[in-house]
Amino acid sequence: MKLITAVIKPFKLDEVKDALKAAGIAGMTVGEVRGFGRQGGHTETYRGAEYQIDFVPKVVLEAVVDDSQADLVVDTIAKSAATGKIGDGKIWVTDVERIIRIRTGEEGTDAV
Amino acid sequence: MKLITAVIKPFKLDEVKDALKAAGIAGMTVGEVRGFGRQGGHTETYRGAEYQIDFVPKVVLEAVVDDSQADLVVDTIAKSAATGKIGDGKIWVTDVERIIRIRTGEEGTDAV
Amino acid sequence: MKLITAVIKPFKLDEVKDALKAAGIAGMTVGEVRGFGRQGGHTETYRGAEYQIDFVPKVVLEAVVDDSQADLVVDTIAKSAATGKIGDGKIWVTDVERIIRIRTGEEGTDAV
Amino acid sequence: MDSGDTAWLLTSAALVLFMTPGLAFFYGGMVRSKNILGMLMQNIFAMGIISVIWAVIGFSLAFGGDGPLIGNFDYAFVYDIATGPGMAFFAFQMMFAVITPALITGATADRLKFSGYAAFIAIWSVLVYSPVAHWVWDQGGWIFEMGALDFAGGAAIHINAGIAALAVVAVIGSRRGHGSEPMPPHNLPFTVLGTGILWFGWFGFNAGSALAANGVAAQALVNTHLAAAAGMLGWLIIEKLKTGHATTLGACSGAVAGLVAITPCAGFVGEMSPILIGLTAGIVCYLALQLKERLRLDDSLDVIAVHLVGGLLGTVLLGLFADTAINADGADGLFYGGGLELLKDQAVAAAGVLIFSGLLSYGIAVAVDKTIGLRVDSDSELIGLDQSQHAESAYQA
Amino acid sequence: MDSGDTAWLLTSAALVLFMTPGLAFFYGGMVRSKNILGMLMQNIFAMGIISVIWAVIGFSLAFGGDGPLIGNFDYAFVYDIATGPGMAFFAFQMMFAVITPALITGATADRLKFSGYAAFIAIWSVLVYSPVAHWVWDQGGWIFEMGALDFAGGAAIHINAGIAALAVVAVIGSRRGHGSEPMPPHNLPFTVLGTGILWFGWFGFNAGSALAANGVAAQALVNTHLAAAAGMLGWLIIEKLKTGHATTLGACSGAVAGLVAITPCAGFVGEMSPILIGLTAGIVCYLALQLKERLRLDDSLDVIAVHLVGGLLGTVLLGLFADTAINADGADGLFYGGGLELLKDQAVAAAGVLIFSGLLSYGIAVAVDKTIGLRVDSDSELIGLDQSQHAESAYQA
Amino acid sequence: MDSGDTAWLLTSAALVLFMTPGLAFFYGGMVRSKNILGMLMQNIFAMGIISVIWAVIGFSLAFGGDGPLIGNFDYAFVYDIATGPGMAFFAFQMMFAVITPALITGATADRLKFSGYAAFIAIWSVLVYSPVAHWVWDQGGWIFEMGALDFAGGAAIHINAGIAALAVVAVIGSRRGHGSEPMPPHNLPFTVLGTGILWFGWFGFNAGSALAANGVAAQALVNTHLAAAAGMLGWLIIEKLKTGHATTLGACSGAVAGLVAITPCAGFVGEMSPILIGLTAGIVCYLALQLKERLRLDDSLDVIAVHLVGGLLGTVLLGLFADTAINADGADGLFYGGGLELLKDQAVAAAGVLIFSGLLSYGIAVAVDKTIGLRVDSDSELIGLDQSQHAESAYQA
Ligand SMILES: Nc1ncnc2c1ncn2[C@@H]1O[C@H](COP(=O)(O)OP(=O)(O)O)[C@@H](O)[C@H]1O
Ligand SMILES: Nc1ncnc2c1ncn2[C@@H]1O[C@H](COP(=O)(O)OP(=O)(O)O)[C@@H](O)[C@H]1O
Ligand SMILES: Nc1ncnc2c1ncn2[C@@H]1O[C@H](COP(=O)(O)OP(=O)(O)O)[C@@H](O)[C@H]1O
Repeated sequence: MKLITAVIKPFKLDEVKDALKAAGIAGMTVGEVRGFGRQGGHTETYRGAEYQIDFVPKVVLEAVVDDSQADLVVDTIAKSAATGKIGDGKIWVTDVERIIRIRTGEEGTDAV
Repeated sequence: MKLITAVIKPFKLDEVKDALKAAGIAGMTVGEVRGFGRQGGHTETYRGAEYQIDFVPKVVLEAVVDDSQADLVVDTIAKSAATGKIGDGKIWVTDVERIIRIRTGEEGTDAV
Repeated sequence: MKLITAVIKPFKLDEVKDALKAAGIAGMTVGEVRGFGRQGGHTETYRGAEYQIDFVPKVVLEAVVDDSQADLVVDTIAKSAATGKIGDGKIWVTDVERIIRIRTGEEGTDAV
Repeated sequence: MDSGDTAWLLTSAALVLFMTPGLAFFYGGMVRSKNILGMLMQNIFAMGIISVIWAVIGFSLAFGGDGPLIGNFDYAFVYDIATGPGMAFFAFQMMFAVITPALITGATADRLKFSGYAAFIAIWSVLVYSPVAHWVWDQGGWIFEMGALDFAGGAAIHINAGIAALAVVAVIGSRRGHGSEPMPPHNLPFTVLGTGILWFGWFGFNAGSALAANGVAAQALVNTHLAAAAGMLGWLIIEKLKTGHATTLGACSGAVAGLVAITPCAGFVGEMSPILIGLTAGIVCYLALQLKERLRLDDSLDVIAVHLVGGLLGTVLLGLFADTAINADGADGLFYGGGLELLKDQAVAAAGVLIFSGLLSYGIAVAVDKTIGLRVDSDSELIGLDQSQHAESAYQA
Repeated sequence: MDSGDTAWLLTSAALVLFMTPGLAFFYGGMVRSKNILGMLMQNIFAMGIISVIWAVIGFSLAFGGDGPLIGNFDYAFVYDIATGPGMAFFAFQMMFAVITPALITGATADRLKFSGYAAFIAIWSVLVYSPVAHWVWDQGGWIFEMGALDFAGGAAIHINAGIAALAVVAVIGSRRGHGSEPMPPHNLPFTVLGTGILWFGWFGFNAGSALAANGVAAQALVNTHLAAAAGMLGWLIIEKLKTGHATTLGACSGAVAGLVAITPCAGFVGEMSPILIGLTAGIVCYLALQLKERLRLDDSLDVIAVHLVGGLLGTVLLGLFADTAINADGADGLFYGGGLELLKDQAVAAAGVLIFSGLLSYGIAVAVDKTIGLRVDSDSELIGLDQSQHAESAYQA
Repeated sequence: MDSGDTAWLLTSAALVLFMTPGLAFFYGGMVRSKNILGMLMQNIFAMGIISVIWAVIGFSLAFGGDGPLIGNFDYAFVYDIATGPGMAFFAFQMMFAVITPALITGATADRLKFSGYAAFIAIWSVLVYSPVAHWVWDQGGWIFEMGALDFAGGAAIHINAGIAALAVVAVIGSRRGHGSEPMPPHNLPFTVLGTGILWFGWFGFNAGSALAANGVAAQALVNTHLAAAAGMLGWLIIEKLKTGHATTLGACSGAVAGLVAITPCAGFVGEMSPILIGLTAGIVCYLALQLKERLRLDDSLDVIAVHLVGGLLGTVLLGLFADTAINADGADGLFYGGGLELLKDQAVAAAGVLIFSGLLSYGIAVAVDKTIGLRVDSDSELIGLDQSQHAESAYQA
């Protein structure tokens, strides 16, 4: 099993989710995060004081999938999350040794 | 070392934490996330417009543990997080190459 | 590629970010989490009822880096995040099989 | 009616109306985030349903005719009010009728079925509130006749709503997880905001009850403020002694306790009395919380400890502190040479409201529970009222 | 001026001013979190710019002289007002001038360029609001002369702002993602808070329009409250029937619909009329939402369905419900023996405001859009107004 | 007292009380989320402690007797007030006494020890506020006698609290991380809410200071509003020029600056003067922020730039703009043929308050710091006031 982690632009989440659904991915977990990267941040002004805000809001998406599906999932996310503008984010893949569905105790492919 | 990641129902967090504590787990980190899966979401109504909300609130829990403890931890979480109803969540295990306690610089088993 | 995950004290984030930047790390992703550990929590009082709050606010920082940089990154975080007081947090390292920059499709070293 | 008096009565009516959203936030800040809309909704819904009922029948049952127990239908459907008691008085009293059942929602937080709640307060307002308001404020009402005093609703409002809250809690039981799970307030700034609005609005509540812009109104306003202030201090002092901390929620709770206790007394006492009454209320209501723990009663946001106990306290203390030098239309309490007479009347009035409202409220709650249902099912409670009752989420990232 | 009347008029001015921040939160709770400051800012900015314009020229154009179409410069720069119409009247009217353009911001949420918005409301206030206020409230204004009634601004404010909102939306188009992305409210408690403040402030708005602390003011206050209450119930009933849920946002929306509809009627109707007007408004405004869906118009927060439709409804219903037994300065509507006369006048007044304000607002919007620009660019919209227009973030962890 | 005047004075007292929770939110929105309850608590606690002190001794020291420097004990323990100055006046003044020390909390944000703060404001109210209020408003007070004018507290409140804030900051030092860490506001909508409440309440503050519902009150209300509006515009214009953005926080800050500056002038100036005063205040207070940067002073939420500078500005500008055509009880300033006389008196009054309050406030702060401690320890500051001082969390998921 593989864990696919993708950091994407927040307003792209719905599109990515729909694309993954269409690609047959049944489950995923997402969280709100802040990213630091080439995109750079922005300045905010409070009573004349300017703050450099380095972090931009991002969404992180995690999905555990069968080895066989990993490439498809990566491609699907890459395609649906892209705007072509800086800050689109990253996808990375790590190996998962074991996965279990809490409700049933099923493991492996049956669990995702 | 293994990293155990569990996505569970938010109201189960206290129970899981207590069970892990009882099982001798000294540390963990949790975050608020939203999950998409079989459980499905719900509809919300705003001025006559209905929205399908696909994501449901979940809590993600991460604990790095000794290889020897991994199975115990997985079992403990699986047991304490289960309600038997759809949406109970997943647990997955990945391999950790190195762990360090920031305060002391200790590594490995001493660090968790 | 390696994924470095660090759980640190929230008020240390700026320092850690600056140190990583200085060390040549171009990107990272951070989230708000709550930690359970040796540090213990605190009690809160609401109308005479005392609650034990076990979790303390932490920040989790994730950076995918070249294998060659992993040790430098771990050291940099360890140094800049340390206060010497309990609760400074952990750093762990896992292996990343693949990484891709969404915007360009670049992979590997070029993608981080 | 004099233009100055009218100006003050209309202003007061507006202030009292504003208290209901204030109460919504006072309570709403204390619930868990999944139940905030449920709480706000219960409160503002009272502004809708009770107002219409009041216009149709409630006011007339409270202030029509001069029988000892209940009014009549003379003013039903807003008939003849402008030429009779006057629209300003009608408006002012309407706002009292609205907030009284809303007070109950603090005790029943996080578990009321919305439709059952709607039915309950509608029936309760007609069967319980209107008669009690008649007893206390109508010239013919038996409590008024007896000589008991209730300037702005210690008995008619706080004892009444407080005991009704107890009755409803007895019927619906505790929140799921009560006593085992922590359920800390989700947004205390909202509670502070609500407290600010309540304090502000209470000037209309109490000083408006003079029904004129005169010295009694000014005295009532000062008393209201000083009791709130002293209530806050009383609560904070004992809290600090007992737990080592003076909390923000404690400051808010103590202020409200002081405000509740001064309500029956506001236009009848003077000088340092409001400070003594407020201080006592802050301390006693804090101690009453412990009682709740012992009763294992899930009065979730402490309506009983604050409104019932505070209302009883104020009603009884008036028997000690009332002073005709302050208000000739009042009476003298024990400390001002009036003997035990007033104290006795106050106790009888309190007991009368306690028994009547307690029994009837329980009956209505049981009836609604058996028919429509007064409590949500377990899953709905787990998901929270916002989603289960109203298909809404309060907050989005 | 009598001290009681002055007290009430000053109080009312204060209450009406408070409505603008209330409106800011009512709307602000409904937008996405990246646009909350943009929304709040647009509203409070109206308190700044419009007030100054009003002092310089707006009041004089509305209330100077007695021509049928527009005032004159007699009171420009606050000249002679204290000895003429009086500062209290000036203050009260100023607060109306402030909130009217602010109403528009609900329709145009999440996409207005701040500088363009500032220019738009400044020009609009002078060219549209002042003349219409003159028509309706100045003794010489053609609508006033004709005999149409508008107690507190059904035509002058709600129809006026509502049709202007439609015009601006026609110029700027829909939000990016409208109809495809869900855009749920980010903080409904803020909307409830705004509703509470609006309801409270509306007592000043309507009952203050009696310009005296008398029986008409009291009647107007009661009517205002009952219409809000009935509006809430009307909306909730039909919403429950149609979607299966009674929502918190629905309760707030219905109350505002009732308040809008009663605005022109407040001092002219009595007894159960406000309840019937409010109930109708709650139902009709809810149904008007569907219309919007069909028009594929992005009236983002339903200014048209609530203020335009509600304002039209109230203006026309007054032709049915007006009753000289309530207010001798009014007229009798169809149901009170007045025949169709008033109804016709009301319709003409509504049509006059609709056409004038619609066309002129559209023209101003186009002009501003062509010069300064009235809509942010696509990237700025994506980032949100808070950051793109104001370089601020509303919330920090 | 006339019923209309009483109605207005009671309404004003209520409005001024509401300002303190408003201030709490104005400041509270600007602090980091770990300190929000600490900030709210400091403000509402002033409503508790100061009110009781005021009743016991404060009012009497301010308004008893006719000495030049301080009052006496005639009205201590609320004695004789009802038959003397009147409860309405007592109530109104009490609300001023409450909010004045609360103003200080903006400068000392995020680092005050609660017990030390409580002691400080209690002592400060008696030793500093009561005497200064006596000087300025009591017929015998030396500033009043001299002929300086302070309609609603430019010197007595804003200069007084502003210089006291500076003194306390000098004693406690800067926030940990000041100048190195960014500390952006955690909830700007709360700041906007606070601004709305402050603006609303300020009508009571200034127009209530006429102590009657008359033309002066109406003029004061208009001036208050126009100065707030112009203050907002002034700040936004210079901010836009200097940083390229007009911010929401800037709009709020400018409005408050305008309100502060108009406070001493409210009932003494007319026509376009309030707009000029407000505009100047918006610009000058913005520029005063830069000064702070240069002083490396951690006046955390700009109490000095807004209240001290704004208060000084208004006090001095009154020497230019005062006009007896507006208020015969006032005087003529330089621009209205009064020569330099008034300007000189205003300057002397300002200087007197500056020196007295500055020195005494510093002394009290040092004394409290040496005994109870006025600043939290470093760890408590890091954890935040909510948890370290009050054992509470403001928000829960
Ligand atoms: N090395 C990294 N490890 C983890 N997350 C990263 C890394 N680099 C970038 N990110 C995340 O990806 C986001 C986008 O990266 P950025 O460099 O701004 O643009 P791009 O992906 O277009 O090159 C960042 O905001 C951050 O959340
Ligand atoms: N493949 C997956 N990868 C990551 N998280 C998942 C995956 N599938 C499900 N989840 C998480 O687990 C939660 C529960 O899954 P769901 O399919 O709804 O029910 P169940 O676990 O009972 O089968 C989801 O809400 C989501 O957060
Ligand atoms: N085994 C673990 N797995 C994951 N996170 C952990 C683990 N142990 C501790 N943590 C995280 O590290 C934080 C600090 O740990 P703690 O034991 O309190 O102090 P220290 O790191 O100084 O030993 C915790 O709050 C938690 O977020």
